[in-house]
Amino acid sequence: MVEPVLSVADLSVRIAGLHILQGVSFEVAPTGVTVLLGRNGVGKTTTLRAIVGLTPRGGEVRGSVRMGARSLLARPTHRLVRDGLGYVPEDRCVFAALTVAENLRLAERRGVTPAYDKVFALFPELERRGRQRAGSLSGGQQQMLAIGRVLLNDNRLLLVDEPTKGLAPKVVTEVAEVLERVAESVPVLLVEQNLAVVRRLATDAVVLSAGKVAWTGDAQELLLETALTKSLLGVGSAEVHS
Amino acid sequence: MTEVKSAEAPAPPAAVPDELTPGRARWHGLRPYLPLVALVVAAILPYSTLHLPGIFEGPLNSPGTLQLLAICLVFGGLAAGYDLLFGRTGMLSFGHALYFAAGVYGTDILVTKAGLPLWQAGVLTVIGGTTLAALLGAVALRTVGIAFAMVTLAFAQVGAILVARDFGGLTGGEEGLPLDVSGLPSALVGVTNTVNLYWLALAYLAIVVLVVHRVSGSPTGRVLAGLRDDERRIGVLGLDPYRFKLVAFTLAGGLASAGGVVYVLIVGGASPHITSSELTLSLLVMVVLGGPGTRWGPVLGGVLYMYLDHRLTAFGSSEAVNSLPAFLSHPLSQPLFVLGTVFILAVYFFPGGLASLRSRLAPLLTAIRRSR
Amino acid sequence: MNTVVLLTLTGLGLAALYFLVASGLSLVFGLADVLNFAHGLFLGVGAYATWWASGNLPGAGPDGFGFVLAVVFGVLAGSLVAVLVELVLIRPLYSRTIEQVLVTVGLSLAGVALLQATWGADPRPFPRPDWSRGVTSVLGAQVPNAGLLLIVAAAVVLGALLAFLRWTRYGLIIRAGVENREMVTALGIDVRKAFTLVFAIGGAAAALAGALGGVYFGTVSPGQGGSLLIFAFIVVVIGGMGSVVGSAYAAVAVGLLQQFVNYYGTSGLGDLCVVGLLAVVLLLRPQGLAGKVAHA
Amino acid sequence: ATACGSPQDTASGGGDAAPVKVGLVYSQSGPLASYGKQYIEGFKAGLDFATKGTGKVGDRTIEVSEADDAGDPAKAVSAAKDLIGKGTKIIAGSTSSGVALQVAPIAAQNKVLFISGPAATDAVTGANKYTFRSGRQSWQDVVTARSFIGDAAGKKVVVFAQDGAFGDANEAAVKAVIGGAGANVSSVRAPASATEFTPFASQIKAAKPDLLFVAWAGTTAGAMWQTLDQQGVLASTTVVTGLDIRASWPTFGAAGSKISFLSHYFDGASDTEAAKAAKAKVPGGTLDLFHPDGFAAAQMVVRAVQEGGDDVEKMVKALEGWEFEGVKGTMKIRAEDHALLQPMYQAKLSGSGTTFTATAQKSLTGDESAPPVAQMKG
Amino acid sequence: MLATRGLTWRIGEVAIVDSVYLDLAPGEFLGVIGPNGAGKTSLFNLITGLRRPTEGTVLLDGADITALPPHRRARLGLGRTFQASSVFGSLSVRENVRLAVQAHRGGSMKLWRRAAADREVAAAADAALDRVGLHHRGTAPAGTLAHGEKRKLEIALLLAGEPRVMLLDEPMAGVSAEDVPELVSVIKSLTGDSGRAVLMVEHHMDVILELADRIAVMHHGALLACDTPDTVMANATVQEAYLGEAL
Ligand SMILES: Nc1ncnc2c1ncn2[C@@H]1O[C@H](COP(=O)(O)OP(=O)(O)OP(=O)(O)O)[C@@H](O)[C@H]1O
Ligand SMILES: Nc1ncnc2c1ncn2[C@@H]1O[C@H](COP(=O)(O)OP(=O)(O)OP(=O)(O)O)[C@@H](O)[C@H]1O
Ligand SMILES: [Mg+2]
Ligand SMILES: [Mg+2]
Repeated sequence: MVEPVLSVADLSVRIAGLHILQGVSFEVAPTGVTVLLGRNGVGKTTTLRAIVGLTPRGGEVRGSVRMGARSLLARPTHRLVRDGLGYVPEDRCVFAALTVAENLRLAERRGVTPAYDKVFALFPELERRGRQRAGSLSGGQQQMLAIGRVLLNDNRLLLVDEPTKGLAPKVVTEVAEVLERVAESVPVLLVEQNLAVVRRLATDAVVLSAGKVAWTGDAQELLLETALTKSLLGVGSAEVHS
Repeated sequence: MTEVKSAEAPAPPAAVPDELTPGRARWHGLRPYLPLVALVVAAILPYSTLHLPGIFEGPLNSPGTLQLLAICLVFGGLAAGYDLLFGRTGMLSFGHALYFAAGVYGTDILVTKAGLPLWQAGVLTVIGGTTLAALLGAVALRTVGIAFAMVTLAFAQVGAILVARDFGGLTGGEEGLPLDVSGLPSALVGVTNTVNLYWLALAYLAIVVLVVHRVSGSPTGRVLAGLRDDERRIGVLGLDPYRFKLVAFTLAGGLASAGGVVYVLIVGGASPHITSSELTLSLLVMVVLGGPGTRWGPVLGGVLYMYLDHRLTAFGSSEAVNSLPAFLSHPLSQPLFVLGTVFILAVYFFPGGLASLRSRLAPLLTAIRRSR
Repeated sequence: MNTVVLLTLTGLGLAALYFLVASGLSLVFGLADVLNFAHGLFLGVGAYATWWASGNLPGAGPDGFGFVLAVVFGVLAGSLVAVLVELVLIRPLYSRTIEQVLVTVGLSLAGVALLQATWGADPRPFPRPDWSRGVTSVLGAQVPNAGLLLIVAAAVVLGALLAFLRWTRYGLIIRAGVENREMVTALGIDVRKAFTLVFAIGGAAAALAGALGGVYFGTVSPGQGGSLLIFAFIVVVIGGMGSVVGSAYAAVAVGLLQQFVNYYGTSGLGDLCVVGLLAVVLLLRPQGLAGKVAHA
Repeated sequence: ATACGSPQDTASGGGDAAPVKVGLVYSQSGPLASYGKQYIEGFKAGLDFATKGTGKVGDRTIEVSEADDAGDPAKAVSAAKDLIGKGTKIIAGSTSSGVALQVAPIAAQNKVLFISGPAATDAVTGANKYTFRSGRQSWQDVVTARSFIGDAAGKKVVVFAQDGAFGDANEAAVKAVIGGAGANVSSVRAPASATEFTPFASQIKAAKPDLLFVAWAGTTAGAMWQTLDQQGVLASTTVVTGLDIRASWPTFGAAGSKISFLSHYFDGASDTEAAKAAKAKVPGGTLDLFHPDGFAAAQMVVRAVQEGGDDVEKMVKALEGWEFEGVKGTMKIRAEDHALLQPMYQAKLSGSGTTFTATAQKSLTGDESAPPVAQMKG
Repeated sequence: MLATRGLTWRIGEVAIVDSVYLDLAPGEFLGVIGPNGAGKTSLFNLITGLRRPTEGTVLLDGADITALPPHRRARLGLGRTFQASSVFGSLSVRENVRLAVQAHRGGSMKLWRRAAADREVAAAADAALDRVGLHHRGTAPAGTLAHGEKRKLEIALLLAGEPRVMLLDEPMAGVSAEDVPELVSVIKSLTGDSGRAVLMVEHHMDVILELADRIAVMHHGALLACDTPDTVMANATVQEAYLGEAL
């Protein structure tokens, strides 16, 4: 087996007394998209935030998270990000009062040439709307901005949290295409509820349930096994594929 | 992160009120009597001629010492009353000095200018101070968090301006208003009677502690503790948070104005110092120094703060300080410098205040005990 | 007519002073969530450092370039102290907001006492250029030059702050940080540096207010910062915490209100009106005039 | 030393050769610390002068203990009670009026002698039988101010004063003294916390007074004068105010030379024996506003001990009506209300930058500047 | 029993809750599902009065309660739990429930009575604790409880108020798998008695399916569907909006 780009071992998170993650272990392959699945509220977002060090104050994180030889826990978020861990948060979190161009400019780093060509090639919209306030963008455009600003720098791993949430089907397809192209050069750890997107992108899958890892393996395999999907992801989603 | 900051009250560090958690079994029998014992000890203190050099100027029964102690006790009571707002209900008021000042000036004016007998003046003042707190509280409590702090600060500022304006020569402006003692009971007048003032202050402190204790152990106190933890929840349980906060605010205001009545007798007059926002800030300092939401913390904090405030002037001009090099002796001779520094250090090193010392020292004590 | 002009311009002068104090306070609150009671100390440091420099610093003096040099020195000293305060006292208490506020309370007590211990309680004459003592005739009104200087300085500071916030990278970080601090770190930016910077800017603006306040009052004394601070707080709260533009509007409102009421009403009424304005604004709009966004 | 005592004990005075305890309660820190400093320097010089360098009255040493009130009456009261409790029969000091007013009743209640210091409030005069003063009072300032306009009849006089008791007292005094002499007195008041004085300057200017009397104390004085100057008030009328301590002179700036000053004291205002002695003794060799107050206080203390020993009633008798040569010249303690009649001065300020000098224009004798007799209250 | 008529809440231009019509019959259990941010919690906030709607009304037993503050609604029998547990962390578990009982019985404004001495309140509180099986934790400060226990405590607080309409906001969130069945049975036991109506938001579909008589689906603030579980699960729009898009 190839060396994983990220390995999470026995990750445990408590927030305000809630034991949200109860010993989560999985690895992210150095190529392709690893998708993190699970029902609402199982702790997918919590996992990503723990990895980038954004557990809310008062939260307690245990276990180990390593990228190569390096341990990530206890290092400040901004260092992790500078070392090549890109993070696209769940609610996009674009800066509403700033323009699109300013949102992008914020992600630039000293001494690194920002890859505007790449980003504008992926999202021509962003170039056109450079002077618009990010708060007035549509949800899909905001999502593009949130992904775009992370892509300005080279990353060793991208963490993307529900990029298609609340987006119109057409936009979902666009975002999926973008992620597909991104994944050609960078490994991605993706949280996604939309199984169509998962089917299209995912190479590996990790399924969380009740704060623990319930299943890991090949994503396409998972999606083929209806019974498994049903038991892991809930009745509804399984029915969709029956 | 994106919500409006002003709506966020900087919640005081929560602590479990003693009354509402069961004490440890070992103490169960004794504990209720400890305050009583402390009260009795404090009451007979003036009969002792014990001399504590460096701590007090004279023996315990000397008027100077008793006067200092009386002031400390009043502020212990004030801090305990303020804690009803800050530590127990979670309201950060920056205008508590106003109700204290209302007590001081109210009594002074009624006695000195209107010639009322002391007991009438005192009763009227406490009623007036309580009403004032109720009225202003009714307005200020429409806001929460920092906005509430600022509105109360603003009201207190109005009080300060009115006192400084000296309308009709009532307040004496910046010169203050000495209390006319001719109508006062003779037991409260004169240096030899300082001990009576001490007992008065002790009685005030005892009453405040009793009131705060009873109220926090009462059904209302339970609601106040709930308000501190989660105000929204209280509303959803079917209780009107506004009403309860107003009750706490009014009660604290009333206690503060009663403190003012006692203070004016001890000091023998009113001066505009007590209307300043600095006084409220120092109340906050006292409570934090002592430990918010605990029964004895604020009292200790208040006593200690006032003690330092008075004694540091003597410390500043002492030989020990003067013999230091100038860059040390100059700042050290400023009481506020020392007080501010002590406070900053306290915030750093005793986050739970004096009241937390016991629990912080507990591991140390057990370690010592074990090693024997 | 010329009374109105005079009152307006001097009121604006006062507003300018309030704004200089409030702008830093507001930025610090917006980004770092610290209600900074020690802001008056920064002001005092700026004033005393300017005063000291013009007597002791080679090249500095009360006139012309020497004066500029003295003010620059004062501003630098103010921001240096602010940075030290942030690094030594505020940063270790990161995210413990109430403790941070308490520390600044302690600092405001100790700091003023320290100034007093060092330079005494009496007001000292402030070195200032001769022209600043004069007046300029505007539409028949004799407007003090020091007031005009304050207005110009406040306008420059407002412009500079807005330009800084809008055009520079750190301005961008601060604006973004006021909105969502966490997301800024998630873009690989050390937001703590921005905190320090905001303290530095706040300290510099306060120190400038101290230095120019010295010119305006003609004297410098340890308590000056404290008395301005109450009004600055009122301005910050009315303007909406974190908003520089909001502070500017609020400062103008407070300055003019005070000036006009003091002239047409009875003495002391001006201050009462300002307090009343605060209460009314907060009761109607608890978040202040301009919500919480670092406007650029 | 554990023992039981009565809670009402106070130490007693002590025998013949025992030292005489004198307590000085004044501002060593706080906003009036520099007034306090002059006072104590003056006191030490005065004690030296009055005891001829021995520090003793007869065979009894004067034992001075000092306490800091930081300008806060509450602290002053505590200190006074402490001193009285330790058997002190003479208390002096009180830099601020607030302190003086609250310590005076304590003195009366406990029958000790109280000699108020720089506090200028008129209310100390006649406060009670045990209270004296070693400095001047506001009224004497105002009487001195009147001397600037000659015949007051029909003149228009404006008082510009800060809100509060100090302003009230000055306004009342001007109305009585100058208004009583036939002038038409009106007033402009400003909050003591004001930082911008243009509205008030405009009001004053609009009133077109023949004489403007300014009663302003505090750190904003510099700004106030500058504004009056800029708005042309100083140029258009005679402006009178009290001359503050030396350190404040430069804060008048250019306005200084346009103001007519009434003065309680400044270096060079008098050339008495006491002034020479004081000058020789005071650190720096330059006298200032409140040195005479401390000096006089010491003279009064010595007199009281000489004549009264440990008997406060005798001390009071000895001081009432006593006339003595102080730093300012002939001073007299008026028996009826304990007002201290003393010379007052008219002065001019000249110079620029940080070096100013005051020169006396005229001096008024104690009788000329005497305040009206106050009713003794207690 | 409980009804909303065109309930709408806008922030600026965005409708967070968009013209919602709901009817809840006595004894009915209505599940509410919908993607994150659909406005479920906001809907609860509007119903309980923590937020004021921009348009529309809330009716309880046919009476318009839209203008009433939260505590008045609670007194009329409207109780709720919160998505993020909101118990009084510094009070003991028993005190938490006693506070709720006391709130329900009125007469809380007693300043001098010893709260602990009120037997009736204590008895009612203990009964509620028994019911959720938290009796043994009575003296623990609520802040120190494990999450599942907090959830139970929330329900005890709710029970103490004897509400006629209960709104449960994700009661299973953060509860570990082992604890779910127990909590489900507690909730189930609530609905059995006295014609009490329940409105419950939950992401655990199996729980919803086990408990709910009807399911309402929210999406972008609007009600997509409100019908029997089977019908809802078969609804194509619902599948797309919430359950996941078919390929
Ligand atoms: N700051 C917090 N305080 C309290 N509880 C929290 C906090 N953050 C998350 N939780 C709880 O932790 C659990 C897991 O949340 P998380 O957001 O990680 O879920 P998720 O798997 O991303 O769900 P979704 O599909 O809804 O995005 C939820 O029950 C949530 O309520
Ligand atoms: N006070 C507010 N200000 C601005 N936006 C808000 C506010 N309250 C809620 N929202 C927004 O309204 C939307 C609906 O939020 P709500 O909490 O009702 O969702 P929900 O359906 O309960 O989601 P979840 O399943 O994650 O709990 C979200 O996009 C949220 O960000
Ligand atoms: Mg998520
Ligand atoms: Mg919700």
